[in-house]
Amino acid sequence: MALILELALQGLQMVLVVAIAPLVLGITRKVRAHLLRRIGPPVLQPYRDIWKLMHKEAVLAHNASWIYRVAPYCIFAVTWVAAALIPTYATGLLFSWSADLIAIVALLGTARFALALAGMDVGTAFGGIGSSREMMIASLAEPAMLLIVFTVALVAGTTQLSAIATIFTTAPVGLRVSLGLALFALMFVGIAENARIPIDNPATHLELTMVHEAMVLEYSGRHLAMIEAAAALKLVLYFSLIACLFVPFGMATGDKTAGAIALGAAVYLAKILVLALLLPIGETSVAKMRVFRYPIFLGGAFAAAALAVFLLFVSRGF
Amino acid sequence: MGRAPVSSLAFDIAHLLAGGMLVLSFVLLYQDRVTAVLNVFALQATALALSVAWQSVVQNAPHLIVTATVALAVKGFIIPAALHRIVRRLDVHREIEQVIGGGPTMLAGLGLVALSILLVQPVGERAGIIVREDLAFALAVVLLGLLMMITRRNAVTQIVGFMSLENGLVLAATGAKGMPLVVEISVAFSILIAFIVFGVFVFRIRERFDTVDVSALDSFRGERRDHI
Amino acid sequence: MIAPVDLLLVIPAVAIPVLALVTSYRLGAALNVLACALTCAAGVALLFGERVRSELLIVDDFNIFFIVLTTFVGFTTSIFSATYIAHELEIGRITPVFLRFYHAMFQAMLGAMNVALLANNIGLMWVGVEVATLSTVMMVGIYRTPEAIEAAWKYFILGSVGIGLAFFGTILIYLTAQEVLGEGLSAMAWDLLAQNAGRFDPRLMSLAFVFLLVGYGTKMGLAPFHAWLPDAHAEGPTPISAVLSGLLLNVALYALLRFKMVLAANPSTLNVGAIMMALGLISLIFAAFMLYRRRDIKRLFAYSSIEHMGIATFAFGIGGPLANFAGLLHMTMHSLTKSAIFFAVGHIAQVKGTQRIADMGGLSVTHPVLATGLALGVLAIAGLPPFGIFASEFMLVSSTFARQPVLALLLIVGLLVAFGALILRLQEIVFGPPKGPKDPVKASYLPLFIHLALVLVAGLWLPGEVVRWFRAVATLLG
Amino acid sequence: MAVTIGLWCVAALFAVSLLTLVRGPFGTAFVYGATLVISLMALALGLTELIGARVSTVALPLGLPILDGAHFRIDALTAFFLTVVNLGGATTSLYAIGYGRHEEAPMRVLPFYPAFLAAMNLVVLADDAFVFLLSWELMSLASWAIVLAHHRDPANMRAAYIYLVMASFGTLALLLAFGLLAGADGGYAFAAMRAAGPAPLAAGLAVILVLVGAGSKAGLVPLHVWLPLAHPAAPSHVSALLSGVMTKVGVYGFVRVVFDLIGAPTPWSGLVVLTLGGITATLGVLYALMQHDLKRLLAYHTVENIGIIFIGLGLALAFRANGMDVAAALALTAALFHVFNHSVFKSLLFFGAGAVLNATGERDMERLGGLIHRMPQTAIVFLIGCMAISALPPLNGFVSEWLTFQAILVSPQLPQWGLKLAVPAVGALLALSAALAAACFVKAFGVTFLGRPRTPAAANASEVDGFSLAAMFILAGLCVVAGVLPGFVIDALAPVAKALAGDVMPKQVGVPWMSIVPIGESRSSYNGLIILAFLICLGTLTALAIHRFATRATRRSAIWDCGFPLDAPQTQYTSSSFAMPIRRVFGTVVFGVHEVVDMPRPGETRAGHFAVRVIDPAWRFGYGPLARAVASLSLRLNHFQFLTIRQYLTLVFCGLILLLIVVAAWR
Repeated sequence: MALILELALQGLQMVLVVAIAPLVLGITRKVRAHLLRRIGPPVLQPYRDIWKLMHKEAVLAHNASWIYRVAPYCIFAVTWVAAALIPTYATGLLFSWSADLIAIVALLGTARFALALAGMDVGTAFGGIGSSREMMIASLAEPAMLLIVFTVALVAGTTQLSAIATIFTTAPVGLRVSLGLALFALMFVGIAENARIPIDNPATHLELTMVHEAMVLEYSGRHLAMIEAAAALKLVLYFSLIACLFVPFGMATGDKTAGAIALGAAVYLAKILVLALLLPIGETSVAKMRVFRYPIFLGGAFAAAALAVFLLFVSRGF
Repeated sequence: MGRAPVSSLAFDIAHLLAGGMLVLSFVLLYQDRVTAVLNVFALQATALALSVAWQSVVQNAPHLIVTATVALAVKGFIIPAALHRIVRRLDVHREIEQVIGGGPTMLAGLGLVALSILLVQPVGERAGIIVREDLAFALAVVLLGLLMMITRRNAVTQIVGFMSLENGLVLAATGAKGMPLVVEISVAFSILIAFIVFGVFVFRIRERFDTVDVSALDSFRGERRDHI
Repeated sequence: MIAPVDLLLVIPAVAIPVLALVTSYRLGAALNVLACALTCAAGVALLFGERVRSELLIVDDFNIFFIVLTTFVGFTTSIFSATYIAHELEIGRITPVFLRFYHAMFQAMLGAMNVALLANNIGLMWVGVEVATLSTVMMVGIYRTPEAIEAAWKYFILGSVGIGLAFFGTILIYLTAQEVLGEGLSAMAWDLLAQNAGRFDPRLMSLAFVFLLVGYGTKMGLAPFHAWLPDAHAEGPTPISAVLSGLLLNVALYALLRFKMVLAANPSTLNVGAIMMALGLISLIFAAFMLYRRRDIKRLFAYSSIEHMGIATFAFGIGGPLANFAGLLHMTMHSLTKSAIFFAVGHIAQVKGTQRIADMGGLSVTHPVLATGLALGVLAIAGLPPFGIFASEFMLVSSTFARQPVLALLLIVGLLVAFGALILRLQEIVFGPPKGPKDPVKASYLPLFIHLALVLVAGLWLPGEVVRWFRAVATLLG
Repeated sequence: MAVTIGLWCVAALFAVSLLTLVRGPFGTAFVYGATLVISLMALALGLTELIGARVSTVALPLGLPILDGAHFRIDALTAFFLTVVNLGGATTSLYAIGYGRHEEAPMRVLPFYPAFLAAMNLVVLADDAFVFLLSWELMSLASWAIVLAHHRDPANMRAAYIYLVMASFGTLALLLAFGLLAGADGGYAFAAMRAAGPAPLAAGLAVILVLVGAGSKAGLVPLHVWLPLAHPAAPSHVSALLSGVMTKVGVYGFVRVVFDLIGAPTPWSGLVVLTLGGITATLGVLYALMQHDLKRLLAYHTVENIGIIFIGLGLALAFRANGMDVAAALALTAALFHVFNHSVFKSLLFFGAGAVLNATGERDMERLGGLIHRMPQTAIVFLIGCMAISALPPLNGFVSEWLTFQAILVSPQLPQWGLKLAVPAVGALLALSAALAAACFVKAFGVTFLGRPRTPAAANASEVDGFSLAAMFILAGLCVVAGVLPGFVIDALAPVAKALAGDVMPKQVGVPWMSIVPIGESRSSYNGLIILAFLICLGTLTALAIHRFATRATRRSAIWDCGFPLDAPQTQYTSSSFAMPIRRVFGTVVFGVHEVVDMPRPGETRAGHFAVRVIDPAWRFGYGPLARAVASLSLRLNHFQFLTIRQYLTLVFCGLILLLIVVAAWR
């Protein structure tokens, strides 16, 4: 009985993240449009897009291999699993311990691997350029991410997300410069990973600076739908990661009473909404970067994270 | 060098002869004409013969007389004569080209004498006095012979150098009281020298000891420099 | 029944005139092999007879092993020389007359070496070494090409000077000894010298050792007294190169070690170990670098002989039971391996018709068996397992590093540089696109592979008796 | 007696090689079949001993004369490495039964292959310094001979030469280390060394020497230069052995001496190893990214993975030095786990490269492409290998790197500040190299197997034979199994950790849902099984749902490529263009990248040219000058060959006078 309840809660979280993903995307687009003095598409537009794409026939290049067809589902599934393992409204869910922060980051790496291969499958110049740049960005983002993990793990003494959340909510952690720096770095990494401005422009085509869109250029129909959904999920994943690491308040940490669950869910949605409002503001306030300025951008993230670690050493003195 | 007791006549004579050989080595170093070198060497050989003879008297070792006569005959007469022939036959330059000039050679020679005395000086606690003096002289003669071999470019003078080196050896050997095999070995040495002379004569080895023309040398080294 | 000790001297003495008179080539070669075989048998018989000690001759733990080694290598070399000389005769490089001379000299050399090894008298040993030297001089010049004569002449002159200096040292030793042991033969007898060395005049002994070191060092080819060695190896007939590297150098080193034993018995003498270490290292490193520029295959391995003599000298210089053991093992292994290499090289040079390394590439394609032999030999000489030289270098380097780290570093620098050069040339000869004639070789592989097999076995296992001898000698060497 | 069985296996291998050498080629199948059987036996032995965790020794009346025989020993560490070596040996033999048929000169490989295997086994079994170094050098020798199999190519000759010289350099370094441990009177038996316990200074020096010696075999930067030359030069199945197994034997040498013989490490030695490992990992993968020769790329990747392994070992040393035994056990287990993983997927990848080489005759990726259509099975296994080596969950490569990260996260409890600050930096390097590895293998797989064929050779490739495929599928299966059930491997490594680190990780088998917990529930945990299950379920469910409820209609058509497709395959991204961004980012700093662009002016009709030269700095600053120095020195000394007799006499004279002066000065 208890097991079934646990399963249900876990399942609820999985459904939740998938369900809200297009909505979050829609909100960011809407807000961005408003900031640019446009009306912009309705908030629910992403749902419609995905639905429509699913029902279109998929057009494949003659030399597209099975990788090209499997990759979208693979990417979607991996991203979904990763997103589902991040505590949203409650800690200590059934499978929460089956992957820690590092594993989740690595899972995103798997998704990226598949996407990059898919980009190279047909053998076009655009696909190649996209994959190559995607991998470069990732390789620059990874060290920063590891140092963020290091900082958090130093403070919490674990890399287990729900454990971290529990500790941050219950134990007196206090306000820490290190954590602030880590948050800053994580935002940078998230922007880079989600192909947002200034690293990449999600709303562009036919531009040699594009990365993500270049990889998926050949895709159509249900495959494209899967990839779009995965992208949206990834955004939600980073949002809920930030929420879980830095503002874990309101989560149902204790026993899972209905009330606690409801509260946690509500608070979670609120956090996501806030982040979804903040992101476009940040985006509209900066300009797209040239490719070879990425190292500087991500170098900043790395520096911040490294600084966080060392400050932590100094402050803790251990 | 340490003052020897004047009383011992044996010592004086041995000292005289050995010293004479040393002086003659210096004269050899000093010479710069082949014929003169040969004559001086004959003289040194004679001195050696006398000293060996004297040793045989002192040590009452009659067999040393053989050594003395061999030395006198072979090195005093036969070989110098043969070398004179070679010089005439193969018209070796009469002038001896020296690698380093006479003055420096002399200084080097003096240095060698000093060194040999320095080496033998502390030995004498238990060694007989004769032994010590002879040893010092013999060592000096050996080293001077070697010096002569390396400071002269002319085949004949190098043979002479080697022979005076060997004179020093025989001097030392005979100085060592009752050393076995001395005679045999001195004879063997004479044969060795005969071989050298023979070699020079037969193989027309003139300046092959030392040629200024390096390319000619390389052809005798199997590997030429252009392989490098 | 005449004792094996005397046989070792008598057989060659008889063989010399016989071989000088025999006109037929085949008979001469056969007799030569026979004589060597008999000598070898006598040497082996020595192992089972009781130890001999007389005024002039002695057999003890030290030389018994070298006698067996020398006679054995002489035997195998005589087999090799039979096939080798046959080929030389065919292509008319030497005439039958010279061949008789060659065989006689071969026996003379082996006999002289036996004398040097068996002698219980420093004078007699000196005579042995010198006769051996002079007989090899004759054979080095046997081809009578200008190069050969040049090499022989150089060998002759440097050798004679060495002779003289060694003799002076011998006289000095006698002088010190006769003050204690009285005049006559007893003052030149090894065992007495070693026993009573404690009472000799240390200064005179040190002075003597310097002369002996330079004198016999010239024979051993220690740098900077090495000049004769490469050319003598390169220009003479290959069997002679094999015996030079395999035996004569060993005999000279043996003589030197005898004297070192005497000095080791007197603590207040000059520390000759340091001098030997210095000379050894100089030879090793100098030869190692010289290996790189060699274009003549025999000269290459001649320099490698200098290198290995340097290693052995270093080992005895640093002393101590372990290093001395390593040195003895190294001498043995080197003589076996190097002669094997020269066997291979001789046949290779004959089939390729040249000694230029550049003209004999791709041997593993044209002559696989020869290539295998050469490769194994070179790998062994370069100190690779599972061959014996690896074992000796293993002990030497490791024990040296534990005692004298800096010297050990110099040592491995030399070893590594030499290794690089040898492997470079090995690959150039054995691998790559084939060059030169491909016609089959008329060779007796037996000596080559017997030696290699021995070196291989010795690298993995030594008979207990040999180990016991080596240990005993190692302790005597101090 | 376990050791005896092991020795019999070794003897059997030697016998096979000798038989082949004497009797000529029996045919490839016989030799590789025999080695397969023997390796399987040895593998079984290793496994049983590892599970049983027994120690057994034996001494044969052989070996160094001054030593009481040749010693052999099987303990946990030996058993583990026996397993690794013979797993590699068995799969390679299986692969070679098929692959070896295409060898044009079999007699240049067949005799040496079993000897190579035997030597590697012998190294692991050795229990005294002499046997160890003997088999160590024998291993180099046999592989040298195989690298020379295709000796007509000058490049291979050069590779083999550099390889052997570096190997002997390493051996000499190890020899010095053993000299230190054995002492002046030669206690060469490992038992004696364990008992002796060297002085701190000697221990430190020994660690450095072993790092140099074993590192040169394993391929630590800057001693790695031989590796990318020699590994590709050999036939592919031997490349797999060289890269996948022999480098591990190098690691074994390091672990055996440093952890077992020397004992009690010092913190700074841990620091040195750690830093070297980090540098090696990063540089290795960066050079790998610059390669377009498939096998050389793989070889450079071996360097990277060796770096990762040494990071783990360094951490273990640091923890051990501070008495944090559990953490040390964690780090050591991570390192050894990665040893196992790398041997598996690197062999797999080299097999794949060999298959490609067989099918197309090409090693250059720029001339390949689209092979996934012609060689589907090879493509699948190669993909699995790529994902595993890129440390992607849920495969095995990720598990070992994850464990290493966990060990890194424990490091703040280290007292030394140097370590405190170094370890996070190394962690960042590790993350960087992991990400770059992913990039590198996207490139490797994408350029080789995906896209459109760039040459007819690639277009007409055909799938390889069954033996090769079988070997590859076995290894691929191992990658998955070890990835989803790592607990068993970790538990199997427990005795090793117990023996060398003094403590063990908590028992993994029995943790609910088969997940792994490095140090304790609270810190962190990972469960590959569940993740894999989730991935498969969600992926298939989504696909099914869409196909069922939306549409499954599919149409084939020409490439769209943003409206103006260029159908010349040359317009695809090549490997060098794929690596360009990273080359730009790191290039000038890390390696001397030299780009030459020759672009015709508008209107000119000639072809443009673009050339990239990447020079390994180890060559530019290390080995090049060294070689030049030796050359010039030998040239100067060579003048001594051309003196005259008189000058030689002068040498003798000067030597004599010098010595006489010494005697005169000596009072």
